[in-house]
Amino acid sequence: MSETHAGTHAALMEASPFGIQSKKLAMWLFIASDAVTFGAVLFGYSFLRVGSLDWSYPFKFSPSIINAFIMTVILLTSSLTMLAGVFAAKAGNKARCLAWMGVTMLLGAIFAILHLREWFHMFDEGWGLFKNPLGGSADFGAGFFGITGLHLTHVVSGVIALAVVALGYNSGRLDKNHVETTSLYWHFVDFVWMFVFPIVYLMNAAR
Amino acid sequence: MNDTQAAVHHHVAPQGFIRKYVFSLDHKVIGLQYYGLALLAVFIGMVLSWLMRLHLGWASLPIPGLHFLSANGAPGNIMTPEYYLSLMTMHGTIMVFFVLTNAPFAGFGNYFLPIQVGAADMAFPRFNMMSFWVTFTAFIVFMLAFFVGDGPPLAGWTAYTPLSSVGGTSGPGEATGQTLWAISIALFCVGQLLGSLNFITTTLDLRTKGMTLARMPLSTWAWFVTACIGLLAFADLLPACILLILDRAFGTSFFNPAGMVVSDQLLKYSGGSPLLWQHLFWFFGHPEVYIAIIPGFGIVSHILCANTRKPLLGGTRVMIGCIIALGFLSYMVWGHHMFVSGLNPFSALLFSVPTLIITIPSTVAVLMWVGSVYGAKLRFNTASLFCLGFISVFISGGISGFFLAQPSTDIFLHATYFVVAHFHFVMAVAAIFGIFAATYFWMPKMIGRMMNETLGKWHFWLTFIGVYCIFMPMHYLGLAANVRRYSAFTDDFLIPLIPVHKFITIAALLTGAAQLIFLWNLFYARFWGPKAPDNPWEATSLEWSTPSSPPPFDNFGGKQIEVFHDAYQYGGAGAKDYVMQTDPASVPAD
Amino acid sequence: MGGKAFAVVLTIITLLSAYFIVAHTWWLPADISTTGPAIDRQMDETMWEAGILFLAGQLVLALFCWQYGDKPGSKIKHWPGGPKPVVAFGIIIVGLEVVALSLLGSKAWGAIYMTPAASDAIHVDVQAEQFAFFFRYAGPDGKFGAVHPELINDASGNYFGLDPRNDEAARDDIVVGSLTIPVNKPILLTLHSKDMIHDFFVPELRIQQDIVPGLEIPVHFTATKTGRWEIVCTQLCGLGHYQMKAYLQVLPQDQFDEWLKQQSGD
Amino acid sequence: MPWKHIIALSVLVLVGSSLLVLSAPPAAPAGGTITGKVTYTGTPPKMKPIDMSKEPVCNQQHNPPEKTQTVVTGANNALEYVVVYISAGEKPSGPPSAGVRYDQKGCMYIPHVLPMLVNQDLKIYTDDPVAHNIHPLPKLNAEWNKSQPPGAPAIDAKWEKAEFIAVKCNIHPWMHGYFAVLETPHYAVTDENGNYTISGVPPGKYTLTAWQESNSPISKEVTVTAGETKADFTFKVLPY
Repeated sequence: MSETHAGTHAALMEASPFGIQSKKLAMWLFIASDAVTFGAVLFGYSFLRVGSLDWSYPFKFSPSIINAFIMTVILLTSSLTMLAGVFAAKAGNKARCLAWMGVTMLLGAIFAILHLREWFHMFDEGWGLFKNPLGGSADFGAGFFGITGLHLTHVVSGVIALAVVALGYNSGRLDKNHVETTSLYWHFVDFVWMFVFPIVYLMNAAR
Repeated sequence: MNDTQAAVHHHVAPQGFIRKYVFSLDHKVIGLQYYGLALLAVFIGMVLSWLMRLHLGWASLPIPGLHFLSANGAPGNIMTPEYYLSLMTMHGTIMVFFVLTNAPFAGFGNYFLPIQVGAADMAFPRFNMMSFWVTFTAFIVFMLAFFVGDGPPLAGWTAYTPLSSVGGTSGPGEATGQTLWAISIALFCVGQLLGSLNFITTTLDLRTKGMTLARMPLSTWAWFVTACIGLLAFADLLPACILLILDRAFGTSFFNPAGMVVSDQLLKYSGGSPLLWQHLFWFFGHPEVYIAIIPGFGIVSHILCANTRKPLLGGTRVMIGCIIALGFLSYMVWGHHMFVSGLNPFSALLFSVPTLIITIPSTVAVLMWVGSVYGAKLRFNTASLFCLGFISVFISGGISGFFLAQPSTDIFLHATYFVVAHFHFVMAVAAIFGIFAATYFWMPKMIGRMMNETLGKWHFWLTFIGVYCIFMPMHYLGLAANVRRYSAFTDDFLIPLIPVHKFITIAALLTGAAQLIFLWNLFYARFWGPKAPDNPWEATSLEWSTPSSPPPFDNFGGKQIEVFHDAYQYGGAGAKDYVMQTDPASVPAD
Repeated sequence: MGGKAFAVVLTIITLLSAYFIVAHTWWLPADISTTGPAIDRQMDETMWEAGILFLAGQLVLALFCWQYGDKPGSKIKHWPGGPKPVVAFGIIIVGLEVVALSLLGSKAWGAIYMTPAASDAIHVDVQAEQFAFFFRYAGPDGKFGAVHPELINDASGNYFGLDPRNDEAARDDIVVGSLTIPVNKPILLTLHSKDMIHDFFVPELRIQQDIVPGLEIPVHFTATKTGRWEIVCTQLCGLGHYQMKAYLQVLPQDQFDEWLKQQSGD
Repeated sequence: MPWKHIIALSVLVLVGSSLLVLSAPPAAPAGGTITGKVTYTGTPPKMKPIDMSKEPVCNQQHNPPEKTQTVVTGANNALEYVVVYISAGEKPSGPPSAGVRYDQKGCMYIPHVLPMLVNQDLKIYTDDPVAHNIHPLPKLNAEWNKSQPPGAPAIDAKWEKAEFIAVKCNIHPWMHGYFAVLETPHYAVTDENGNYTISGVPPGKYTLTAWQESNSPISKEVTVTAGETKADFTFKVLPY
């Protein structure tokens, strides 16, 4: 099968309709299906929220909303820094790219920490997966921790993925395409937060 | 842009049993593994259905050894209602997930999709291997339900909440069994997601030179569209199962409303909704039906052309159109399973329209098939017979869809045997016929030996007549308001129908027995069948251009394949009435 | 050869299948409700259109299989006129059918589900549980007592969770195990379930409606014949699902009034 | 030295035999009997007639219809189906070899309240032409739920912890009874006149408890002598 080994340039293959490499395409597909997963959970949450008679609105403007807002800003910024990293990689400036990726990871980590901090505050107040100190529907806890938990898992695994890719890129085992592919994932995690923030936080602001 | 292809081709034929046959990265081996798993599953599922049928025909008939299968027990080997429901649940789940999804899509797709696009393997062989072994684990976890805890669940393959979500107090099998069910299905979703990802990427990125999308065989197209459906459908079922597990194990109440009183015990749940599960489930559930049947569309079109010796009426374009239309519509109609579930009555009308519209691409597809039989030189081998059987059964099953698609008639027919007949015909039997056709058509390539035609024909005739004897009467039962999922018929208006059930039972037993012919045929061919030539059916697509049967590890023996036209260059009066895809020559004139 | 055999077998199967439909060997039970006829009409309508498609499809397939076996010297013939007319034909015929059916069907559906119950309808409260139905009439005061899930107790026959101790309206509520109604009088049922999803199905009424815990689902109908029929559950609700039933007793008005008086009597 | 051995052996024998003698239970003196009557004050709730119309086979067997059995009363304020048992003051004894029997007849449980000992064999029979499911709802023991089609063999069961277990049939929701799982062999259930008799009770001081399914149990101290000891109980009942 030596020819097919050699046969790894376009002449012997039909061009991909999207002209992108398989790994990137696979990442897009993963994002598509992950979007459905988040969609299903958010739908479920909204379904219950609309159907519930005794929904709770626990988030005071300070600290909860502010905290969530800060988290949002951080995550958005991390998307920008990631972008900078990809540009650097495209330009072939490995050091710069790694630096930006480092910043991105840092922001991601801060986001996670802020998030966990908030979680533990809420645990102290008596919230839980099926506990509601305000006596309202316990589905709030289930929905909130379920959705943010799912998103947090994505953020954490994203940070880990970034670290792995950065190391590989540094050692030369991986190339700029891997950086870009990973960035897609990171932007997606960011994008999802754009739905989580309004639906889970703003819509449940104390009134 | 092609460094991934490098990744693909860089694995060489492995040595050693484990890497070669167990944890193999070779899509052909994985395809066979999926096929084998489906074969095991389908016979288990069939035996379960035998037991159910026996009970429905003769309710107090002791069946020797019954008590081995379930902790729910069977005093004196007489089936208890909970036992029957467990069998029903396991039968449904096994057939839908581990047979109808595994065999036509994961099984044959894995084996032939890369070959038909001229690739040496899937885009991500490791994902591919993982996908099978995750599915296999799912199967093991699922079968455990028979042997551990309080027996298999009894909530049906749809696992409607709250029956499936409140735990043991709602019935036997609902404590451990249902949890195992949920875990197993969640795993299954992961496996299928990996598979779908692989299928799509392979189809889009690994096509050999000249294999434009338009030139891909219809089977490849079908698998591609199926993968697209699966990628989204299973991504929806996965969280649904996880929420179900949360409800069962961690006391959340996504699916359990407040103030439920089960057997005089007030349960501590707050504000969940049973309808939420139905929405999440059917948003997966309806596409799942198409995941089962659409590969059949592709396979049947593909095999029909090879045996009618002429291209499909309307070429490939119309059929591709139908398949895509079906795939697209399948996401807009989940509500038609919930007409009487307590939705807003207006939404029933909204859901019924796209459901009825589905009959349009289906009809067009059927017209294309029937139309291409016109003026054909039809070769009646077992494969083509099963294709014709597929068309006939699909017509019969599709017709009953007209009734269930309308809320007004569904009011009466919902949850009667009419529904059972409908989905068995249109999804189960049709898909199984597709699998049989594919088996008789492709086994020579997969195992390098021919299957026995005489046995094959016997198998076809018995099966074809059998399925009509089983499922046609179910329509009549449905019209007579025979409610489904009853373990015995004690109501005054059901008792007169029991003779019909006896008839169906006998038919089912005979038809099931006929499948042993198939099993033996397969087994015999595998070991002692005559060696298969490279292109026994004089077909044109790439799987018949491989240098050997079965194909070598990299499919084309290192030869770089180039494709010059689509896969259906049949026809002409000459001795050789077909042109291989790899052959630059043009179609012989009529 | 194989082709002719297939054609014959398929034709026999097709005609046999059609026979039992045409002969109504097994058919819907005679309907006893004002909304039933519309549904039956829709059923017949669909049966005609679908039946014709069924026969046409199967028989044409059989015909072609009989005709076009692979004989030596036979030549390939293509469909006269190519695919376009066929596709158009399919789309137009089935399209028209779809339109026709949805328009007609929506009327029948609307008559049951999208019209309010008559103002003078007799209101009966339905409680479904594993595995039985119970029915509640408001009693002389015409008011239903409030429902308290925590008070539900089958042992003392408190299937609805009434609170007679503190709730005046609850004391005279009539709770029975079978649905007794007067003929030709609109009936309004409020369906609710205390545990699983159940379903209220009376084939003769052409009424089938899931009963979902946590929801109150209204259903209204008018029975046009006196007699006794079965109410069955059609939504899998556990091991006793097949035995979950009750009886529908349709009485002449005077007998119904009599019955009602007796019930509130003791 | 034979003597040593002989002495050693004889000592062993002595000690052993004396141990045997000591450990042997003292012959139980002729037990006394506890008798009494359980009554109520106040208005008892009206027992509703059970509507079995769902199951015609059973419905025909009960004319006039059976009534609910949560508070069953008899002549001059007698309370039936009250379990009177020694709840404290004696050491628990193992289960007897004989089992107890629970019947389903005409969609009713017979008896309504079945007392038994911990780990005593329990057999549940059905005479009905329709399937039942037996669904005990214990708090301490393990819950189970088995259906019993007509003609099916008896269901065997036993309970490991003492408690009063409500039993119900989901298929016939009105079917309702109690397993009184006790640690003492000294118990009785009151008859339709509210009378009970517990015999063979060794003399001594005990706590006697009367349990009624829809009221909180009443306990009293009794001193049992060789003869007959009287102990009456009175429950305060409410109309709703």
